[in-house]
Amino acid sequence: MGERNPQTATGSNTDLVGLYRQMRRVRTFEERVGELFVRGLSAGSMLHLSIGEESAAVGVCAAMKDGDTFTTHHRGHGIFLARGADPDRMMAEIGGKETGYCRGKGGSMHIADMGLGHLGANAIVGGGIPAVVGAALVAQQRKTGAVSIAFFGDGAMQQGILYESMNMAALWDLPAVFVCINNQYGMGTRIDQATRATALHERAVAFGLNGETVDGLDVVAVRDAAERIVDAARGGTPGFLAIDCYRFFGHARKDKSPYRDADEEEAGRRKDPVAFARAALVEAGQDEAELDAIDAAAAAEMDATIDFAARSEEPPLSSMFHDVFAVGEPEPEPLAVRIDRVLARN
Amino acid sequence: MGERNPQTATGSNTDLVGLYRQMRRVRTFEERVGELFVRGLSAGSMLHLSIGEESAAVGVCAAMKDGDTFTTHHRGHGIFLARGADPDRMMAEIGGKETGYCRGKGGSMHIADMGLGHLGANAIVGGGIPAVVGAALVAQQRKTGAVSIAFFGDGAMQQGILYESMNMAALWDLPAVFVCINNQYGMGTRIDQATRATALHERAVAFGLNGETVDGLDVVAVRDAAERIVDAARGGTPGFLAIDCYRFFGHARKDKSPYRDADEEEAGRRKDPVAFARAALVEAGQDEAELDAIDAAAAAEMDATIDFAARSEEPPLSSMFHDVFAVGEPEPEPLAVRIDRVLARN
Amino acid sequence: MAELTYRDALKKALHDAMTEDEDVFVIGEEVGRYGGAYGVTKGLIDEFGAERLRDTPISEPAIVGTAIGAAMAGMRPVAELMYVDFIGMTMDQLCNQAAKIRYMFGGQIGVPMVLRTQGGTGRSAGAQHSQSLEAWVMHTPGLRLVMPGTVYDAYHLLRQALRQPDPVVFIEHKALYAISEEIDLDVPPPDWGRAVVRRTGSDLVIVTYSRQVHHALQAADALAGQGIEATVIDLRTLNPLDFGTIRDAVEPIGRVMVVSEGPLTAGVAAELSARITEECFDFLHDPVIRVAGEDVPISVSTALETASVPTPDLIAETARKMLV
Amino acid sequence: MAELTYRDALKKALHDAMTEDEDVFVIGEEVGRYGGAYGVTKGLIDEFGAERLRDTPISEPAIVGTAIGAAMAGMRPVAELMYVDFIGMTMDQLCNQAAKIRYMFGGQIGVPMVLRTQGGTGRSAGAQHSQSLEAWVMHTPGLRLVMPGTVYDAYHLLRQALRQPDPVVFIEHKALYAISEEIDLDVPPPDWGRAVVRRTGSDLVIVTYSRQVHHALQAADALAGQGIEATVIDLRTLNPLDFGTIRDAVEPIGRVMVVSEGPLTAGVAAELSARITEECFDFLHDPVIRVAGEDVPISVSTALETASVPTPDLIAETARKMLV
Ligand SMILES: Cc1ncc(C[n+]2csc(CCOP(=O)(O)OP(=O)(O)O)c2C)c(N)n1
Ligand SMILES: Cc1ncc(C[n+]2csc(CCOP(=O)(O)OP(=O)(O)O)c2C)c(N)n1
Ligand SMILES: [Mg+2]
Ligand SMILES: [Mg+2]
Repeated sequence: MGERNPQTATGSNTDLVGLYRQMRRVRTFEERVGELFVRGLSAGSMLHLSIGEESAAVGVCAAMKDGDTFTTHHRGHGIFLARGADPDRMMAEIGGKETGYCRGKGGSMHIADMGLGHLGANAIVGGGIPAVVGAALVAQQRKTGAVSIAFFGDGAMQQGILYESMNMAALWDLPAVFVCINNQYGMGTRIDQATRATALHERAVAFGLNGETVDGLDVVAVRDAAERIVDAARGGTPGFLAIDCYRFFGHARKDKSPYRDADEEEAGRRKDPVAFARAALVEAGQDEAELDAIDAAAAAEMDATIDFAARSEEPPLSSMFHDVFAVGEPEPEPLAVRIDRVLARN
Repeated sequence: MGERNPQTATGSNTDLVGLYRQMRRVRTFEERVGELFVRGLSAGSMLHLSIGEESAAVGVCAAMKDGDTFTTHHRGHGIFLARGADPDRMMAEIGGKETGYCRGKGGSMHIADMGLGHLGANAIVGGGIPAVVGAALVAQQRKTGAVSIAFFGDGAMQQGILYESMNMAALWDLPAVFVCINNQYGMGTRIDQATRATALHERAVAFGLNGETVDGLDVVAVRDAAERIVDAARGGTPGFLAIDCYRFFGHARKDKSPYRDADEEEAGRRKDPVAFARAALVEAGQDEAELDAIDAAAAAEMDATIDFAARSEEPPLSSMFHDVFAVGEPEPEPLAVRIDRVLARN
Repeated sequence: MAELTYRDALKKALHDAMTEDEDVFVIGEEVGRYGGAYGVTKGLIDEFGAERLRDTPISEPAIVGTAIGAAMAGMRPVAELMYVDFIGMTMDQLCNQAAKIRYMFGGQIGVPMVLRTQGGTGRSAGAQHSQSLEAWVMHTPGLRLVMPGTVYDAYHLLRQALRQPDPVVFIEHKALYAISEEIDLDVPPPDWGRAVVRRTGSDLVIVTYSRQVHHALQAADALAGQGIEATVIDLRTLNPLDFGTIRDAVEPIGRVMVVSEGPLTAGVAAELSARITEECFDFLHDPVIRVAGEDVPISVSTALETASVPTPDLIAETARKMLV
Repeated sequence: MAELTYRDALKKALHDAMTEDEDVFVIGEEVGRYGGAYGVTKGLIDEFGAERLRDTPISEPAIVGTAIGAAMAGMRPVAELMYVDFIGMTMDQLCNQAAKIRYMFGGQIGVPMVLRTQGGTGRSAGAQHSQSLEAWVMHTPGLRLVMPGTVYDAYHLLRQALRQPDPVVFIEHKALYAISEEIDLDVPPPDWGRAVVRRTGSDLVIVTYSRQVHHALQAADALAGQGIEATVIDLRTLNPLDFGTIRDAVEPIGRVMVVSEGPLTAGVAAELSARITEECFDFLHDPVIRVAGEDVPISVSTALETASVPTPDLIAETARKMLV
């Protein structure tokens, strides 16, 4: 296995500065996604921002290594970015453009990249979870030393497939990890309106997994917990990690969260892992100018993604018939062609 | 609400003699089901006998009251019988006969009777579980005081829908009970080959339910545990009860259980709740002749079921088109009629 | 007469049914406080309370299963699936349980529930949020299937669905929620299960349902400008299927196009084509032409999404070719 | 030449594929120690071990999901669903995930898995264990669909399925496991996706697959005794669908019956009927006749069960009527 954090071309992430940089990049990217939407450049409004959840993405990815695989839920931009994604190609995908990770077919909720082990974001709550059992099975059989991690939200804690998957992982001692990013809400439903069992990790423990809950305010704590859980999984003890945080904004771009009150929201937004890391760094004597430079670099990097997405082309109509089946297989006959054939009686 | 045990036309079941009588009836019925199969009178071979599990059926039903509802898994003959079923109509149904509970359409795995609150046996492992959430919801909203109980096997503990259902029951404080009859096997898979988490009730506790496990050897212990769990559910705290027992015979009629060894099977069959109850009664000074009379009555009663089933008619072919939709709705057009119409061009 | 949107007509139908019958209740994700992902139930919780607009955890299989149990126990649940795309998780409960309970149990009891959901393209929602899966339902004995295309029908078909003794799958179209009509809801609706002829023309018959009714009517208008007159039939319910109305229209004309947003192969259009051919064979000048979704998943790219399903242009263009 | 059962041919296909390719493994309920509910994998665990015959908990959605992940990670899982009736629990994983992954992700990766299962009537197994649900699969873009009717095909189609780059749903028929044939497996099979003409006759064409091939051939024999000669086409795979073979048979004859065990409405027979009509319209003397399952659930009563799906008698009787 390689070192942790293959994504840190721009510097080590194992120190807090690195973690801060990654969180800032995620935050800034998501802000730009909002802009893309406002400018009418996104493909639709089904954009789910992970603002407030940066420590989960960055902290867990800091515990991953080359060759590890993962799946995410619909709110997965931050995770993929923390894992090393090219933000240009991400933004292009969100815009439904040909230059995107999935050539504009997948969009925000279906980004994937096999090169980085991203087995796919998923628009079905819980839908991506069992795939990590399969990937972990392969890692175990081939003794690659890799783990496979499923990222999902607190809403998915109420999907049965999670328990089926965790049970299999425990039964087979798989290098699999289940990470629940508990931003307290599934759309308009607060976690305590979805379940009586809000100590989420206890459910995993009852299925025989290693389980912990960590406060997402402090990215270092998240990373440390993730290292414990991920390392144990690599050793054959699958695990579960719940990360407590807060969904700063609405469920998707059009949701203004009228179902929660302003006080709660304000309190929630004070649990800001990016601000917390910055304050901790300053406290520890970090030069603020350096942090400002990190912020500025992130802003510049992410500004460019919008230009990239805007400049990119829509996928050609012919691509509609590609990739239903593998390259080399006959493509579906376009309807118009078929109708002409039928009417021409041949 | 009525008294417990509306089914005890033949005597109180709350004493051990009554419990013994019911268990003997179940045991004898299942033996006759085996005979029905051997005599070629059953509809197919998908017959799942509950021999060895009588205390679960009888003990839990002893905690139920008039108006309560329940669903069962595919191994549900004993439960329904303990709840008051007419064994003749059961046997006829198992034979696919018109006089059966479901007019021969359902068979062993789909017996139901609305009069006794039996919302249906199910051939889908876990398939009948969520219906009790709905029935409990209605009981709660209408304040009927009824509980609804899902009976299922240890195999269903690995079906996600159980957790979704338990979570809802806990969230809404429903009068619902989940009863797992742990006969140690799901077909050829021993429970510890299906999960690492063999303390089954802990999973329910992790979802916020009342949870217990009880040894099924002693029907009195089962009844007492069931009363605790069922009474609490009636009061708004849903519960889960696992009953440990042993599947004495194969999974279905053709399975000889080659996957388990003779020693284990012998030891398992020594955990016989019927024999245990009888021994306890004798120990307590019960007249054995009276017990023999109970056994003889059960034998006579159940012998008659075979005659009844054998004498009964197959359902008429026309019934194939009944009950797809409600009475009064047009029935599906039989294919042969349709084809004639098409060929006649009208 | 009132101007009403499809969304509000659905809401009013729920409202009126819940007012008339206290056994009717709604259960699903975000149906209460949030008011439904597409706003259909917005505000109802204020009037009827959280028990009758029951918000659930994200547990689709158990939502449908709960509705089944509640229906068997005597109430009339309206279970909501936020997207028909999630029906895959519930096909066991829907097709092995709800659809078969009356039959398996020898007619003892039915499952009078409505499964409300919405499908179709139109919001760049991608492959898992844009499907038209009605064919799976239509293929399952024991299920009714309703697909309203108009505001008036949204109201009345939902009211009628809520009076059925059997399980009804009621599929709205996400692109229709905002359409509005001047309608008089007091005009009595057609009988349950009847199709409606939306437009009469003597050159060809277009048989369709849900949003494609609008596409077909748009196409018919365009065609009229070119001297081609189409009859457009809105099926309204796919089960029951009103074949009589189709036959009456088809026999005198003999040229038929069936239009469905679902994928072509083994879809609703196939059933309609087969059935029409069987029953009207001698009247057909040409084979029934299927205009349906391409046999591909739906892309998030708006360009690809739009081109993946029948458009008014494709319908009109196909009609012109049929009449050459 | 060897006498082999359908069951053993399937086992041999798995055996040979697992021997050749160590990435092939079987995962499902009771596939290992028990040897499969219908005995198809019996004994394989002794040769290949418990990792390659992986017994699972009863968790159908996660079984399919696990196979997807394993396929994406580079192996070739054969996931087994004990009965196709359980596919309802897995339709999300199968149709929203496996079927769409290549497309949604822009062609980056495929899901080369095989979902083996069995369906159909014949064992008084009741409404939830006797269905023919292939239409749901056929309607889903991105899935291959294989339904072998013969021993030789059971072997070769499974071998071919295990070489496909895309997900394959492979549906056996429970009533066929015990049939046996003298076959030479070394005779090279038809190309992937090709139908086979099982019998040639000039009076009508019967297009079918899976167990109904046998019913059709039995019927054809009976008809031959009465001077009616039928061509019988065994489709073998429903996706790909070999329409060329159908067309070649249909055009010269012009009388077609399609036979499918699944329920009539919106089923495979509808697709075949629609397609044949579209492409061979001018050659048809009569509408394509569908002989399919009744639109009812399957009863446990043997009498009702048998009458719910096409029998050789019904096929022969229908053919006679077609030729009056
Ligand atoms: C199976 C399924 N059910 C419902 C939805 C609609 N939906 C999308 S996101 C969401 C909330 C998910 O909450 P959570 O898992 O906490 O993730 P978060 O959005 O908070 O990141 C819902 C209900 C869906 N996409 N898939
Ligand atoms: C969803 C589903 N999966 C698999 C099966 C096949 N099957 C029938 S019974 C059974 C074992 C069930 O075990 P358990 O729940 O312990 O019940 P038991 O048979 O021991 O009473 C299996 C796998 C099924 N009927 N339904
Ligand atoms: Mg959340
Ligand atoms: Mg068991």
